[in-house]
Amino acid sequence: MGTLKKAEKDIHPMDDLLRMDRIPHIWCPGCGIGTAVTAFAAGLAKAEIDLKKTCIVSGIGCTGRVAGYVKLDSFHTTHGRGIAFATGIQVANPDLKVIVFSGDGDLISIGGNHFIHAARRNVNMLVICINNFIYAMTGGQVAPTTPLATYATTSPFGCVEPPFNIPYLADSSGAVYVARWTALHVRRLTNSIAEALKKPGFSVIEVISPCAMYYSRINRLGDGLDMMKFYHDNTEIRHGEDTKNLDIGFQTKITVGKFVDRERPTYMDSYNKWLSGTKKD
Amino acid sequence: MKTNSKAVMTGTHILIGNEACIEGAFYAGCRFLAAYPIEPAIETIERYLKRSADVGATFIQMEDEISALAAVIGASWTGKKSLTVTSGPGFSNMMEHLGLGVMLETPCVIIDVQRAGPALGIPNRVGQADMMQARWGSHGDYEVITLAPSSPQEMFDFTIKAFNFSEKYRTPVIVISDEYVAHKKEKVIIPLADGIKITPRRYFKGQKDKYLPFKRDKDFVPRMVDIGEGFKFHVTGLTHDDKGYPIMLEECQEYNVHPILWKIRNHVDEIIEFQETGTEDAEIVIVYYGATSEVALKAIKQARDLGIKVGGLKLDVVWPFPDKKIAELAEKVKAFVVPEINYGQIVSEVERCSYGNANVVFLSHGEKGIDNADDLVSAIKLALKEEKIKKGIIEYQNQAGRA
Amino acid sequence: MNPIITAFTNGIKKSGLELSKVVVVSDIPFEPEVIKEIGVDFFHVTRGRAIAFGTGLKLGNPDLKIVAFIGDLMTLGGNHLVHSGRRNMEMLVICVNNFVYKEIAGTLAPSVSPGFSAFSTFERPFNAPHLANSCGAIYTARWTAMHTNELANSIANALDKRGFSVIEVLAPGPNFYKDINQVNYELLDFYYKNSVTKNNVDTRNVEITSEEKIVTGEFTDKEKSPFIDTYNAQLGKILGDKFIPLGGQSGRD
Amino acid sequence: MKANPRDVNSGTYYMDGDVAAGYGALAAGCRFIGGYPITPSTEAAETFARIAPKAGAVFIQMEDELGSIASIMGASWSGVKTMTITSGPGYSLMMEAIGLGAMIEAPFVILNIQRGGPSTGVPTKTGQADMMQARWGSHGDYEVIAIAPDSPQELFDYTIKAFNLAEKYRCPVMIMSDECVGHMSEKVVIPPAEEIEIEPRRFYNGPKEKYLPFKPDKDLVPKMVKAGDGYNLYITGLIHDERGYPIKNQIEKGKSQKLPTRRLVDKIRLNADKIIELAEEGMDDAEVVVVSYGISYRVAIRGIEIARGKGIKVGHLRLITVWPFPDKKINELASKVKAFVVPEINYGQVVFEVERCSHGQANVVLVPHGGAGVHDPDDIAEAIEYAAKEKKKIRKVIEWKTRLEKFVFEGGYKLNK
Amino acid sequence: MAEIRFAGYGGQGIIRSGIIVGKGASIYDNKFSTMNQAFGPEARGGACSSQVLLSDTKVLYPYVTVSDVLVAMSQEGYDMFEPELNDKGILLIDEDLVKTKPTRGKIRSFSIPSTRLAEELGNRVFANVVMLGFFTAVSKLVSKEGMEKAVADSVPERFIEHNLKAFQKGFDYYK
Repeated sequence: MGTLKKAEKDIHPMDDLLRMDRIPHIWCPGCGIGTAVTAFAAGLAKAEIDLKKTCIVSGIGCTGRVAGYVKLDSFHTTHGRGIAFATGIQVANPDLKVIVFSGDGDLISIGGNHFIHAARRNVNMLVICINNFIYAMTGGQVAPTTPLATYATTSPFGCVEPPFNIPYLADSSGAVYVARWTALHVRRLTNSIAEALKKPGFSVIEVISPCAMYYSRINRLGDGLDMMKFYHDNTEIRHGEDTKNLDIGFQTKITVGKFVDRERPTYMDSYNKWLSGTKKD
Repeated sequence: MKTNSKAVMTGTHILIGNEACIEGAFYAGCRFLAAYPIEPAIETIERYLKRSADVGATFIQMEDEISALAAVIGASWTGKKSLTVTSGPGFSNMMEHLGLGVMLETPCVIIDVQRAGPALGIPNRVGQADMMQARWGSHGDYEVITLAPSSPQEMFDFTIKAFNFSEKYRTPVIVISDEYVAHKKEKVIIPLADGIKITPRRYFKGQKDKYLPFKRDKDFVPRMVDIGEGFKFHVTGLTHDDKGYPIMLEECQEYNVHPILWKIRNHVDEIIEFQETGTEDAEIVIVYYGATSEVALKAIKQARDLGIKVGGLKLDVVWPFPDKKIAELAEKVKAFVVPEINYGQIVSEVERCSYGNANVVFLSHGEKGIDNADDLVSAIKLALKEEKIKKGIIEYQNQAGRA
Repeated sequence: MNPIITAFTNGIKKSGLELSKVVVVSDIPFEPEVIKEIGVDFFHVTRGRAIAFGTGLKLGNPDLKIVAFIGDLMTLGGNHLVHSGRRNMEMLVICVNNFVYKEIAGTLAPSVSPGFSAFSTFERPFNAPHLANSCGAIYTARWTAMHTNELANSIANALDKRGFSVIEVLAPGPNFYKDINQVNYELLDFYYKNSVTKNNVDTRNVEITSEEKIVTGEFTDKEKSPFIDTYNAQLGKILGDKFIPLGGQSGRD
Repeated sequence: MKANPRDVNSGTYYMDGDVAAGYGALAAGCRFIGGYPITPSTEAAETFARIAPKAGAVFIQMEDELGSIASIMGASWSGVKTMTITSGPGYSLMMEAIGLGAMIEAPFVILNIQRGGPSTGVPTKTGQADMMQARWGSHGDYEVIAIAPDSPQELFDYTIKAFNLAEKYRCPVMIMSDECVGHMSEKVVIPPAEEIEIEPRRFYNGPKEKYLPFKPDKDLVPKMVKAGDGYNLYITGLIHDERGYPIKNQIEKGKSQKLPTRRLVDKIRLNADKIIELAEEGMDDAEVVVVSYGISYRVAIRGIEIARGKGIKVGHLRLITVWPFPDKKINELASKVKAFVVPEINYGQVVFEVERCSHGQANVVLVPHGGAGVHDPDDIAEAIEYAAKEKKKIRKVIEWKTRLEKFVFEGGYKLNK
Repeated sequence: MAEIRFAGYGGQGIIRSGIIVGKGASIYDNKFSTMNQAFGPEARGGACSSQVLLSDTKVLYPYVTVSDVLVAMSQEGYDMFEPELNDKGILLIDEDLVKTKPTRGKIRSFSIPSTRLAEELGNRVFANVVMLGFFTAVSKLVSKEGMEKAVADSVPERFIEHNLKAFQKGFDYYK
């Protein structure tokens, strides 16, 4: 590490935003997380926000390692508690913009409670949720996003639980900005991230991403490239679609786009309003 | 460090323990509380909220205790001194993040107002059965500092001490109170704002790109910075090097974890505090802390009146345990008597440190009301009668006896 | 007796279920005398874990009918609620919502404060029926505790269904550390008078706000294969004869 | 009672410890596992998920560890044998519910495949630093049983034993294994069902109206019924009487009020002799005794061989059950030997118990290891040698400075080379 | 007592090789064996190793300290584990993938183009089984019959024949 040649280093446009001294990263060939991180870095640059006042929090899992590669004040915390940790940061210092970058198992399974509560409170943060339909770090267990009848190591005879529709869950708990893209839609994802970064309140961007090592292998879906091809052929952009129609089945069509963009007072807005109310008496 | 004058209510007040503890926190500079309400710690939150607007302190009621401590650790990295309050069941839920606080070396304070347990126990009844949990409750190796106040005044003082320790050693510190102390209403004297020394955060002052979040000073404590200052640091709960980057090797595990223990173990003498009462000539020493302090003092007086030479050792700091002090006393005295409102926790530590030099008599106190010294005096008499050193703890049983 | 428990007793009677097969799991304490009178098995577990505990009971013995009472909104147990909804775990959740109206900077707004006197939180409460609906509950309803008959009917209807059902009951007073019997009747009456029943409306529109009346009614009523059926069908398909289905008498001890 | 042949996949296998534990659970009659994936314990869950449906058992992956453990307690009261599977961080999350399990006396087993800690630590490598947590991790007073197997075969055998103990004493039983054992592959012989002894649940058979859920038998353990059998149960995590009814909050001054929680600790403490299982070797003329458990036991054997090669008389005591702790045995040995040497993959946990029980009669030497690997047997051998020579009685745990420590802090070890 | 190390990169079947040797020895040859492997993200794609200890009595200490046999199927694996090889040990390499340093002591070194031979058989995934055949013939630590049974037991039924052919090819390569 640290042996990256100077020439390469000079040409890399994300140098300021990524921790080059940690490259190579741990992600497998064909994984979509790296792409999402690149889009995130580009989105950060595009949003033109104060990077000093921006920090990133991750939980545990493959995507949980993202915080370690992004050159911001970055925190790699416990499993599922990224949002709770970020809530503390945001409320203690409202000037900061916090990004929680983690996986589906982390944010929606063990962290599900923090997810819905932070959305309800409308805490000012951007949640980027990489959804690869499986627990990859631990070796391919069934996740709350695994489609019905899909194989995983802890559902060796097919998954028997319907998956979460993450945008719908975010929407109904109160998120102000909800979008979904795949690892293929790099440019749109970048724009979406840039847009959401400027949006006060709880924003959620779901990124459908291939896991070539486990999800694809267990279900015989080919490699990362095959998955990308699948996304190419089977995604449909429908902005503003009602979030309840966004279910994903096994290899079914995936609707992507920006679904929710609304205004609601953030947690700190309500807090300050309340505080000014109590001060009067 | 100067404290906001509104935060410090200099003067003499009549407060319950829970309120005094919040006053202590404000005095120490605490400006962030994340908690989930639980009996018998509710009054802390109420007090905090009542005063927060004046003090300029933030409160958030989180969805559970797991997230409460996570938020506190996050908030601490923004530069705010942070606090959470809870009781037994909530304390259990915090165990995973106690480990995270240790690993990220984040200063924060946890107030645990103990109640009768296990499980839901009896929410409004006093207990002292989380003592060992405070030391051993999270997975993996770590050391914590735990203070056990015995009065509202001590709730105030020890909370300040806790914040000072947490900043000095960059570690979570636990104030382990109990329902009795937390609800006791007593006189609390709050000194002038600069009357008690407040330990400031140990900030890194060098060049931005030179900052290493886990590079240790000579006393094994690393320096901190705040989020949002442009240091672009990384911290992780994984085993890491000075930079905070994970390295999954046994060498790094040794490099990372052993000093986390050293920073406490090597400063034991600076941390440990206790109060002795009449131990100079004592044949029997009562070892006590928290809620049992009053009754222990009462028993010492009663026993002295009967002509028995009894002394007392009150543990202000319970963890790290005063091994040396106990070992020293063990060589002089005949026996220790340990009253606890549990079925034997700190007493086993006393047994360990007495090295077979003194008997250890345990009294599971509280079943008869914690202000009644009769049992304790009987236990002292029992300890006095025992001529030989017994193997193991001698348990004094009152009439109620075993179930 | 507490109106919720009255409604619950009547609901079970109406549903015609065998009482011994009904198991109540709760994170709110109930007076033992009350439960004994109803005649069901009762478990009082740690805060927030009633639904997870019920999941185990159900999968341990699929013949049981599980009713989970969750108090203090669903703060600690929110995760179990959404996930059980997703699984369509067969149980009825009665969510005792003890929200209160609080004055925030001069305006009256509903808040999630669990009724502590000294501080008023300002956070917006969940639109519980909508959240439950969106994560897959097959039956959702909301009543105030004063809607005794409607609530009883609702409970009977929900108990008839196979799948995850959620009934939100607005009842100021009880929370996890207070007994469910402690109810503020004045507030209860206020809720009742300020409510309007609209059955089958879209759950999106039933949020409790300060501007509009509280919407009560039965909102969701759909059919979906419950967890155990999905499990048996899927594993039966893959494993054939080798599979011993859940709930079948052959396989269980 | 013998195991049900349907549950026992008899045969000779080459499998790792996690997998063996999965087979062991089924053979013991486990019908429900609620789990959540965590390295390095997942293989046990995966195994059970694969083999369970053919035996009428079920695996469910819950949303988190809090849910996992709550669900298995529910299943336990619905009448089936249950287990959950986890590792360090997940184990920490289960702490509150372990207290509930002790309180409502639900028999269940927790398999903890320990890893390097604290916090996230080193997920893929070993540790033994949850030992004290197993005993003290939840708030309030309770007692548990903890077993430390040392090989895949033992993970099979002792998983069955854990279930038996859980049913017998109606308390949480922990299998405190570690990543080394969990991920080590060895020959595992699964015997025929008729050779596997399993403990049936202690069901109540008397008249329904006379049933009291927490009325103990002579051995202080009450009998159980199933939820849904018409007993009108009232089970609470609050402190309760024999009927299960919560005890009123207020302390009545001057009036003696027994708390029934005393029985929760007594039922283990007073039955400790029946529960504790130890293995000893070379104890007759030993000057030094090595006390070890789990993977450290196997590593210590190598260290002992080296020390014996130098003519030192070393005995070896293996704690198969770590909790309840064998106070009497250690005390007895302490009066005979010069010192104890305790190698464990942590910076001192069980060693303090050894120190406590030795009552100053013998020195206690800790050979620590921070995790992510096992001891260098030479360290253990040197510590034994030192312990045999040391004449002074030293009033503290002597922490042996290992090669690893010297290498890292004095030997110029560089991170990120 | 023999300590064996397999080293290569993820996807080469390094861990499976360890399991097959362990199984062959302990189940079919009635010896004792313990197999350990590297876990974690590093096992996917990156460097990867497994270790097997064979003994006539119960294996106590479960890790390789000084290996008697090193099977290296990648340069990185060779570089990392060559130093732990016994002076009198056996070194087996895939000659197309590993360049060796001058041998030290009395190390006996043997090479085989296992990946190339596997490709000739139709798929490079058999490379580890070719190597196992070679290993069996060279080291004689496990019987050929035992190894064949272990190979057959460790692969999906429809691939047994292919694997046994690959095993034989590796076995015959050593003359």
